[in-house]
Amino acid sequence: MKFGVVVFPGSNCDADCFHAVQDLGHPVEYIWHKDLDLKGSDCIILPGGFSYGDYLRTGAIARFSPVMEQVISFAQNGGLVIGICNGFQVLLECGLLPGAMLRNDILQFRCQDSWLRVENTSTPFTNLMHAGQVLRVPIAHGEGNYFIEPEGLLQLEAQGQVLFRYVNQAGQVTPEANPNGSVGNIAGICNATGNVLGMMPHPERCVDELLGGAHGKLIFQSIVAWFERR
Amino acid sequence: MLTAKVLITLKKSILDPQGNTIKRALNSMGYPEVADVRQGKMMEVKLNDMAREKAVAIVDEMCQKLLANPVIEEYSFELVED
Amino acid sequence: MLTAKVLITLKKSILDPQGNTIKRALNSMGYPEVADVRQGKMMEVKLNDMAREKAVAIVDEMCQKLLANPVIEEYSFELVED
Amino acid sequence: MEAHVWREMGLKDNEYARVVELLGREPNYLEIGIFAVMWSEHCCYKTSKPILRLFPTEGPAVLQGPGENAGIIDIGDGQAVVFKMESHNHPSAIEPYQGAATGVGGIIRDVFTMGARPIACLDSLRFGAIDNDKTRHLVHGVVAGIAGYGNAIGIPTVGGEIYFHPSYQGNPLVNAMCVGLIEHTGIAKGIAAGEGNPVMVVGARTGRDGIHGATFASVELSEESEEKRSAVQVGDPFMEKLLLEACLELIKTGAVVGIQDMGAAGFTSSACEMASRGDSGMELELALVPRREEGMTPYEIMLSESQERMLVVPKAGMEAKVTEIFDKWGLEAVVVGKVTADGMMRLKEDGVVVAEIPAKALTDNAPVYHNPDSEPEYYQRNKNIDLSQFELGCDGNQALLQLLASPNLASKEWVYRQYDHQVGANTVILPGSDAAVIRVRGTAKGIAVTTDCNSRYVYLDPYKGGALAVAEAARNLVCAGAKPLGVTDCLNFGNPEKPDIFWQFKQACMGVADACRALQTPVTGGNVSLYNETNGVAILPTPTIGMVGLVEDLAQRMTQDFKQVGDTILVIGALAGSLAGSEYLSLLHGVEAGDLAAVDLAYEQKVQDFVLAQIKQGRINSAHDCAEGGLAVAIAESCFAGELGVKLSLPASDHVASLLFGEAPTRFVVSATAANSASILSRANELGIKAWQVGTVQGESVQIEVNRTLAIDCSVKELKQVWRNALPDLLA
Ligand SMILES: Nc1ncnc2c1ncn2[C@@H]1O[C@H](COP(=O)(O)OP(=O)(O)O)[C@@H](O)[C@H]1O
Ligand SMILES: [Mg+2]
Repeated sequence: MKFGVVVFPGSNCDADCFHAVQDLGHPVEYIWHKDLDLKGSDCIILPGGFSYGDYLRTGAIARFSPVMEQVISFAQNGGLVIGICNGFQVLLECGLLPGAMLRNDILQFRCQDSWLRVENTSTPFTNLMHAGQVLRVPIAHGEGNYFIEPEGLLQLEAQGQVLFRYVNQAGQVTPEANPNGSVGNIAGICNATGNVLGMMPHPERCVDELLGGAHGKLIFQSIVAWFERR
Repeated sequence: MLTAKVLITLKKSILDPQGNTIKRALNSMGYPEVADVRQGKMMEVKLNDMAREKAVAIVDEMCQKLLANPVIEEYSFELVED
Repeated sequence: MLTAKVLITLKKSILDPQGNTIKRALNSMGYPEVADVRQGKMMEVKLNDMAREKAVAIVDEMCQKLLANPVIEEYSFELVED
Repeated sequence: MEAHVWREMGLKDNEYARVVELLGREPNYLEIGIFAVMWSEHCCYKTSKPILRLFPTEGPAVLQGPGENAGIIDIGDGQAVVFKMESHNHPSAIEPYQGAATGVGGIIRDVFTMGARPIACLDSLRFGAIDNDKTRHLVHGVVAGIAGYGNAIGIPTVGGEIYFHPSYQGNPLVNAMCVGLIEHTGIAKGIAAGEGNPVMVVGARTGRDGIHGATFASVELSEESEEKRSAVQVGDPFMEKLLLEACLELIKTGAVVGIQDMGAAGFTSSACEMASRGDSGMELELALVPRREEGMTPYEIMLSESQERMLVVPKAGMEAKVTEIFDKWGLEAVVVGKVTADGMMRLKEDGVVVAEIPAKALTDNAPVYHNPDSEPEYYQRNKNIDLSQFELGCDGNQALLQLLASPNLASKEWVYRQYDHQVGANTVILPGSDAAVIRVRGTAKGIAVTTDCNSRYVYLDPYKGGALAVAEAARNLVCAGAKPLGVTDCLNFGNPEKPDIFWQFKQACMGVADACRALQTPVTGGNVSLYNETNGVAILPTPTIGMVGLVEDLAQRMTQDFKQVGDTILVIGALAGSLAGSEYLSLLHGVEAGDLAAVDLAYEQKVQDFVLAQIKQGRINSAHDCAEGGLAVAIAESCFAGELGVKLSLPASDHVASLLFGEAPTRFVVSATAANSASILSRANELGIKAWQVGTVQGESVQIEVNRTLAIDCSVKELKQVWRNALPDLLA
């Protein structure tokens, strides 16, 4: 299975994502934001960073990149897409995922470990995890305060679209465990058809014990497992 | 030349932590009169010569497409001649 | 209640990377008419009842002290009754 | 020309006379403006040059010493590290966010202009007393500015320092360091050579930003500086990210003869320095320079400090290649002139020559001053204070809690959690330990980095303080399992025209030089920031040391936290410290005085080598430099990460405060299994290194027994809470 990592001019986690999947032994290629084809990728990664300086709003300008038209139709046809951090913001801006991102309620950038509880294990991104499993994955963002109107939230919850929630180490959803003010401590969601994931934490930063943990691997391995079983 | 002054604000229903922080700062700086602060964005968009109606139409379009995010924001604008 | 609508813009001589990037984005999205974009901030400051003159004075003071950064920004405001 | 013209630009009358002599005629306004910035302290080091010659700058691993945009040190396998530190003090005092942000942007450009990919940034910060609104405003702005720039461009900010002292009240220090990685074959230089080669300006357009910034950095801050300042520079990290990628791509093509970023004094300094280094001249047509604003004069173009610009000299015929690469990244690249052979800087506007100056006149022929120095009156007085009177007045717990809550010793998490310290997915040791470590992908190696300076020490004894800063930096690297390799410095002092300040400067540099020589860490570059005074009062002398080291095998990396219950705790090098210049003395007794312990550099080197060897042999489970706050604080810090307690019993002492909180050079706190401890002790003994077994890792409290009574008995949880919450609470 082949991965494609989209590179916007201000992406800065593109290489990290590239290496994360390459180190797991999968073919991967960069896709420049001006490219018009996805180079036969089976899963598209929209990496973190500041796609266009994140001026105006995070991800707002990136969604108009030429490559995004391809990504949108790929996703609409069931292709696997994962947006991490800035990639999540781009997915929100282009409407592949519902809701919007606000500035962290603490009004500061936060780079630290976060604990995530896995809320739904029957998706392409989480199938190797067990329900309620707690993962340690770092965050690094200034605008990760996920917002959605109450009706939208009900729907997300009802359809199992909330995949990850910020929790404490013991797995409890608490206000202290919420690093940015996200509604419902939401850290990651998928679309209604389950093939598009957006998450603020950075799994690509924890795929190696040398970097202090390897829980991030589970996401990439789940994707591969799902794809191969399909 | 026409300039569109675009104001973009968070919807009323959405919490504005930045505005709250400014309000608290002002209160503690000796301005107890400040009851509320909301922060938004202002953009001055200079347009090459064109008819006013056309300008209204395209600025509105730009706001919807790019400048504001309808999920969380509202916008308004006025056109001024300079 | 009085609300001060404060507009804060970068001084003309100061680089506005945000505005430049938005301009380029609009141009490449098919709006070649956009000649320039400058981004600023807008703040709505709600004040408890007070005389208009007093409000003008304290809003001006708040702008100078906190809301605007005189090194790089300029401000203007108007008071509206709601 | 009237005298007030050059005087307002910061030139002295004798310097003006020298300009006339060098030119053989009177300069015009533009020319004198160019001389004024190029001969400012910031650009030409006219007062510091004779002193900087003291530094050792050579060594087997040095690939590039001082003189280029950044220094380079070999790390084997055809790879090298490129690093440099620079100050952005005065801009940050005026506009903290943008001042700090553009400081970061500038130092990053210095590194990628050499062809290196930046892999880490550090920031060394000094502010006034923390219980002051202005200080808090500056801290918030500066930290946000560093975060805003570094996070967006995607270079992890992995370390630094932050200290508070009233002397920095009106003049905070913002020193930024950047470290990059390069292949030996890919090194680019800032030279202009080859007659007829084109000169291109790439990146952002030129506006009226920060005109005379270099001069501004070379005068004391006063009410007037508010006036002198033209527009403040605003950074655009997104633009710089594009510039970085484009420049690295360009350098890889081999089409580049020379490349240099435009920093202080913008066009003027990059053009002159490149020409001078290449023994060439340069002819520029200013009308071709892309600008942001209309009606800019040649003077404004030459002196603008607009950010995110570079000057490139490609090989003739490669212009199109340069344009193509920059175009891909959405950037402008424009030919604005050519390299000439006559050694002249010739500037034209629409074909008319508007300035003509021999390039060397601006660089090599800049004035050099040998300022008088004299020992300040405070020096002997402070030394001769009897410190034995400052015994613990309260119980030990109280003192320890107070120290851990001091903003100088408290956890710096409030700062570094605002920095993306993990982007790049190579940060193996995160901020919070003695030194951060970045993995070199594709190898087993890691680069360890730190910045250090205890300016209170330097104030009390500049020579010893300078040496101590170097020794501490090296110890911090050793604690991460790294061999120290080289130094960059940022020398922040007051007005060098005052003899006591110049004495501080000279003495401190002598200390730095001797320590660098002894520890075999040559100085490969740095920056001098003088005139750090407000209303005539100088900052504490602050020669910040940035040091890089190599972890040969990341499997042998080390951190400061105790790892397991039952481990033995050893103190290596020295046991008791002295209260001279200590945080304890300042915080609990309000006294900053004393005769600092001298660093025995040979012993320091021996102890560092020993500890590093023990780490590499896998005998040690944690290693921590025992610095500010002394032994008790170092022990407590090692307890925090794993929330493990300790029980220590220290040898008898007739001065408990010195034993617990005294500070000393050459001191490590390490932990090891009981078996390994025994062999460490015996090996130390053989080598003539002092070492003590002081206790074990156990329980949930820090318990320290002195003279058969528990001087400290406090739960780790409580200590940690105080230590962690101090900065957030103080800065809220
Ligand atoms: N301004 C800063 N930016 C980033 N990291 C910082 C900063 N200040 C301190 N740190 C980090 O916090 C830790 C403790 O700093 P410090 O007390 O200066 O350590 P040490 O005494 O070992 O030199 C180090 O890891 C350091 O890099
Ligand atoms: Mg230190």
